[in-house]
Amino acid sequence: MSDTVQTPTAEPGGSGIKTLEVQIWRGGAEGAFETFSVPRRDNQTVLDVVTEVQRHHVPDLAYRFACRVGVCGSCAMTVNGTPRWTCRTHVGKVAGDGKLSIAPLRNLPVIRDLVTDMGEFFDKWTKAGGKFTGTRSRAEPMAEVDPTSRARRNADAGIECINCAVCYSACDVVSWDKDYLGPAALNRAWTLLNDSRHAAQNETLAAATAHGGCGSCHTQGSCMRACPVGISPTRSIAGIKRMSLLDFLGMRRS
Amino acid sequence: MHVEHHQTDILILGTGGAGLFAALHAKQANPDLNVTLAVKGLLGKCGCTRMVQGGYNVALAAGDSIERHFMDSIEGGKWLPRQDLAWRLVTGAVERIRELENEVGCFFDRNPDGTLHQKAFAGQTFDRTVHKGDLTGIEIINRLMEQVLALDVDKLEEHRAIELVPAADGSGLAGVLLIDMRTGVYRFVQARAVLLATGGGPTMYRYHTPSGDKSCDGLAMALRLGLALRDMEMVQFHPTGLLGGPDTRMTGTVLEEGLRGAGGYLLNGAQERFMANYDPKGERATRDIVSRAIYAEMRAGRTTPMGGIYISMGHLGRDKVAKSFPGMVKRCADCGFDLAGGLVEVVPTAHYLMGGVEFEVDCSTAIPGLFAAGEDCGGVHGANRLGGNGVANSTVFGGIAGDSMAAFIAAGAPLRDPDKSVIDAGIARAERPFALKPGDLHGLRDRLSDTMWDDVGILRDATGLARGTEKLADHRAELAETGLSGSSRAFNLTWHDWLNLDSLLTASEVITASAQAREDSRGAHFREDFPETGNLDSTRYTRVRGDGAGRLTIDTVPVDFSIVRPGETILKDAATAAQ
Amino acid sequence: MSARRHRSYAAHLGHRLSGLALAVFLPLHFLALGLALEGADTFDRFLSFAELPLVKAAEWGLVVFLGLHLFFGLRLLVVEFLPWSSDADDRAGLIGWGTAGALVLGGIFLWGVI
Amino acid sequence: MTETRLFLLQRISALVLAPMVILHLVVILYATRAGLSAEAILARTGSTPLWPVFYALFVVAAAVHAPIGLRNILREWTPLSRGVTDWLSLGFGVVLLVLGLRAVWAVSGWAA
Ligand SMILES: Cc1cc2nc3c(=O)[nH]c(=O)nc-3n(C[C@H](O)[C@H](O)[C@H](O)COP(=O)(O)OP(=O)(O)OC[C@H]3O[C@@H](n4cnc5c(N)ncnc54)[C@H](O)[C@@H]3O)c2cc1C
Ligand code: HEM
Ligand code: SF4
Ligand code: F3S
Ligand code: FES
Repeated sequence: MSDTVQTPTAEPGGSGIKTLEVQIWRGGAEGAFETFSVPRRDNQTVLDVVTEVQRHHVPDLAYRFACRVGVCGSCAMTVNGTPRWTCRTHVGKVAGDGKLSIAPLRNLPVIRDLVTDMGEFFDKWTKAGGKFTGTRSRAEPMAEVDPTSRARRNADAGIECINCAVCYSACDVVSWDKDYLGPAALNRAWTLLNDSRHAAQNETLAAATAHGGCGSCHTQGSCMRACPVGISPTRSIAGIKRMSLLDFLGMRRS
Repeated sequence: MHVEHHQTDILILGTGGAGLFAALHAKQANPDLNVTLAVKGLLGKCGCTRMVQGGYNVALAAGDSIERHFMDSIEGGKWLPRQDLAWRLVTGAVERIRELENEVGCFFDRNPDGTLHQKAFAGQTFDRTVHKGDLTGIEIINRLMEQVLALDVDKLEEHRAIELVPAADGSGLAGVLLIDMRTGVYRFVQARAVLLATGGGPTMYRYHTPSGDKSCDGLAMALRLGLALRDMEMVQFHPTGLLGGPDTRMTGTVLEEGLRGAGGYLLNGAQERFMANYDPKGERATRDIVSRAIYAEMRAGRTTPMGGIYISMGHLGRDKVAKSFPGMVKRCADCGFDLAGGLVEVVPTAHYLMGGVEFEVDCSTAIPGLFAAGEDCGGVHGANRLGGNGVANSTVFGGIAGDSMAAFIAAGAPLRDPDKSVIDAGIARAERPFALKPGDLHGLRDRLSDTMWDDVGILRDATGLARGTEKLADHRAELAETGLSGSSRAFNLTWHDWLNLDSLLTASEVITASAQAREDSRGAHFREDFPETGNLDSTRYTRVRGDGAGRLTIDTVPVDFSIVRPGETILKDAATAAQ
Repeated sequence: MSARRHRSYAAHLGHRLSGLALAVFLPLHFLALGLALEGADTFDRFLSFAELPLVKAAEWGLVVFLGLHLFFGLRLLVVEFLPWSSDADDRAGLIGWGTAGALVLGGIFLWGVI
Repeated sequence: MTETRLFLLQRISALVLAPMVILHLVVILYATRAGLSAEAILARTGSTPLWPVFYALFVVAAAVHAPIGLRNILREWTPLSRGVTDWLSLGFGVVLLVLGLRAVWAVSGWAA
């Protein structure tokens, strides 16, 4: 059992493998894998492999990407069974044996081939209370916030989420319970609960603890291990749980 | 061909900083307006605003002033910016950054005393760049996206605009023709006001930084509609893009400028430092100088195995580098490169288009009903964009566009009947490749990017530009003969590659024509046959129009120094300005 | 799916299955104890039933399950309500200790029986 | 808010259960070790009112704790509707409570 998925491999292509055997999902929810042979290169990400297949094998292969550097969260797919961002997953890290299987993300409806419909993921983001409400206007100066305060550090820890839905795809509760808001949405709620400028604290806490909220998370911990940018939704959700307990006991600081 | 029809009050093309801000402001002005957002990718998850690393320029701190920010922008732009636009940018940035913090919810980094931290960015006389770590764009776009998702707006995601459709009676814009990329269905959206916010993006160069969805579609559509594009020769190159070889999409992506600032070395293929031969500031010289120096080394053949140069950080101490630049180190490591201790191959990379559609301070254009904002627009930055002025530009003018469109509709803007022939022509253009024999589309794309890199790139001259023009004509002819295999239109990325190439070719032609017209060197544009900057007092900008049949007409227009003249300053404390 | 291949996920399953086993067992256990109402005789008969090897084995399993559920549950309470030392620290280390603890309980039980 | 209440109730009942389970484990391990007879067990538990109170509390906590957990499992692992899972878990809780209290009553020896 390995808890680490993030250690980069220093050697990219030293394995001497010349071609990759690549299985790619074709079709919608009903579909099948198709196998392709793709040249192995030193500098090659999983997204490059998919691109190669589109350019040289199946021109109408559907996949999604935008930034190609790990900031837009558009390119996530299931790679050899694990959800990952593909633009920053070096082939050497996942296909030591020269075999790759690439499928769409789990837990989201498949549009076609490698593309999923992320609509529900963002609906849940909103549903979890993930929207800032301020008290000041654009005519006023900005709030002073102590950068070393515990709340600010909590918010910082979760804020750089790229909404790639890798965690959403890694979590079994999401597959078991369609109402579960999922790790990313709750992580965002947690950053707001730690944002001293956010006025709708009670609303966000209520949304994040309601049906499908933090109580549905069973601390499976797959999300925090899969998150490509090193965010720990598990920790954030635990934070909401703790806050809901304090709130229940009338001990929450506001 | 079947076309589905939609109607809306406001149609916004693109969901970068400009598009999202416009939606927000339009809805704030009048919550009853029907606002539709159409975007080539997913809402907020494409485009370059999300990719902003450095941050957002705004004069906030004591000691800084909007006048100073303005002078920096004008001088950085080599006196080419339209001054009323630049002034609107620097004044608007102050309000917009507060709006982003106080209303939208961006949580920018703080000083120990709780105030906003502002860092240094090259080419500025004051540390005024607001940021969130080194991933400022994620914070800005995610927060904007949340606000917009919570609004009652219509979303047309994975919809590609292919034609701006004028009214049949010529009175203005009627709407936009789009392709629903998921199904391949054509969709005409009729709107009282349309915002062009598709973000330009010089992705026709062999090495480029922008998001893969950007392919100058907006500029090509605007040109076909008859609008003028200005300053198109001004293509900004970032000196250090990652070089991973031709077959990886990582190639061209930015390695941040701070690496040089922190003391990183640039080494040529022989592993020798060379920057001192070009500029006394060495590696710390400005973007354009470093880019030109690297290009010169490359052209002289002193290159690395993959044809670039090296960046080396190891002498600063592996641990220190890993600690100061964790994001960059991890990004390189993910792709198999050791930035902290080893040598990483880099190359200058096309980053930003200063040029674009001519527009007014209120974001209106020459066509009633069509508004424009963000990187699609020209005139704000002149010959060079300061790092940190790009996202300020898209958010400031995006918001203004939202206000203007709401006001435009409140004043009684009609729904206009579309010119059907333009819709038909748009569909015919898009359908064309399906009727042709499959060809070497990706080879063609490589040829285009080589042409632009070699002949219309960092160092230009009349011979190269003439050669570039000829090759572009060949590429154009080749595209017109290159078809697609199969007939599936649903999520067919190869079809969209074809359409991307079509737009990129158009923009390339405009860039080349503009570069030929500018016979001096300034900012991002460098002519080896005219290495000097011309007389600033008689500065003119280039302006290109299409005739509708693929021919371009170009003229140059004197810059109106409406606020300050070359050699003068509006800084009260001119002594500090002189540094 | 290999996103599941880590200790915390295994602990989740272990905790759930042990909880389920306890939930099935507990009513039966109460039922049996309730037999005492009918007098010490029946209760003794129950206790001698409880001496059967198969029943002993089942009881052993339940002790281990109770131990597992206890220790894994305590870990969850620590994870959920006590501060974290780092983003990656979901106290996966406690899982091994908890398993060992449950096995020790099982050992003591066996030792008593044999 | 009910979801939060149930969630917290389960955690709080778990906190109550934990020390009791530990004590209970000590008792049964000790009992098996000593090979106690029914008489002895009954004598012991009946000897002081502390034991029945202890076990009654145990039963109540378990009857709160286990059904909430069961409800989650039914929801996530069976296709049953939410209404059905709610009633099933509630029913389970009641059965557990009744049987448990009955057992405590029986073992306490007060019934005799
Ligand atoms: C790597 C990188 C780093 C940068 N760093 C900085 C920085 O530190 N500071 C700074 O000030 N600026 C920076 N910039 C520049 C800045 O990102 C841009 O100036 C600005 O964000 C452009 O905003 P926009 O809204 O005009 O366009 P974008 O944010 O690029 O959005 C364009 C939108 O239009 C959509 N679109 C394109 N074509 C179509 C079509 N045909 N139909 C429908 N939709 C379409 C796209 O999908 C996208 O949603 C950086 C740029 C890059 C690439
Ligand atoms: C020893 C003290 C106990 C502790 C510390 C404890 C702790 C916990 C905790 C924290 C949970 C929540 C797990 C989650 O939602 O992820 C839980 C679930 C559960 N508990 Fe307990 N528990 C204890 C005793 C019991 C007992 C005696 C029973 C049986 C009667 C039981 C049955 C269950 C069940 C069925 C679940 C649901 C499991 C799941 O949802 O995965 N528990 N327990
Ligand atoms: S928390 Fe991590 S894995 Fe989940 S959406 Fe955000 S970035 Fe992706
Ligand atoms: S994987 Fe799922 S169960 Fe919780 S800890 Fe993460 S959200
Ligand atoms: S393409 Fe943007 S994260 Fe991979």
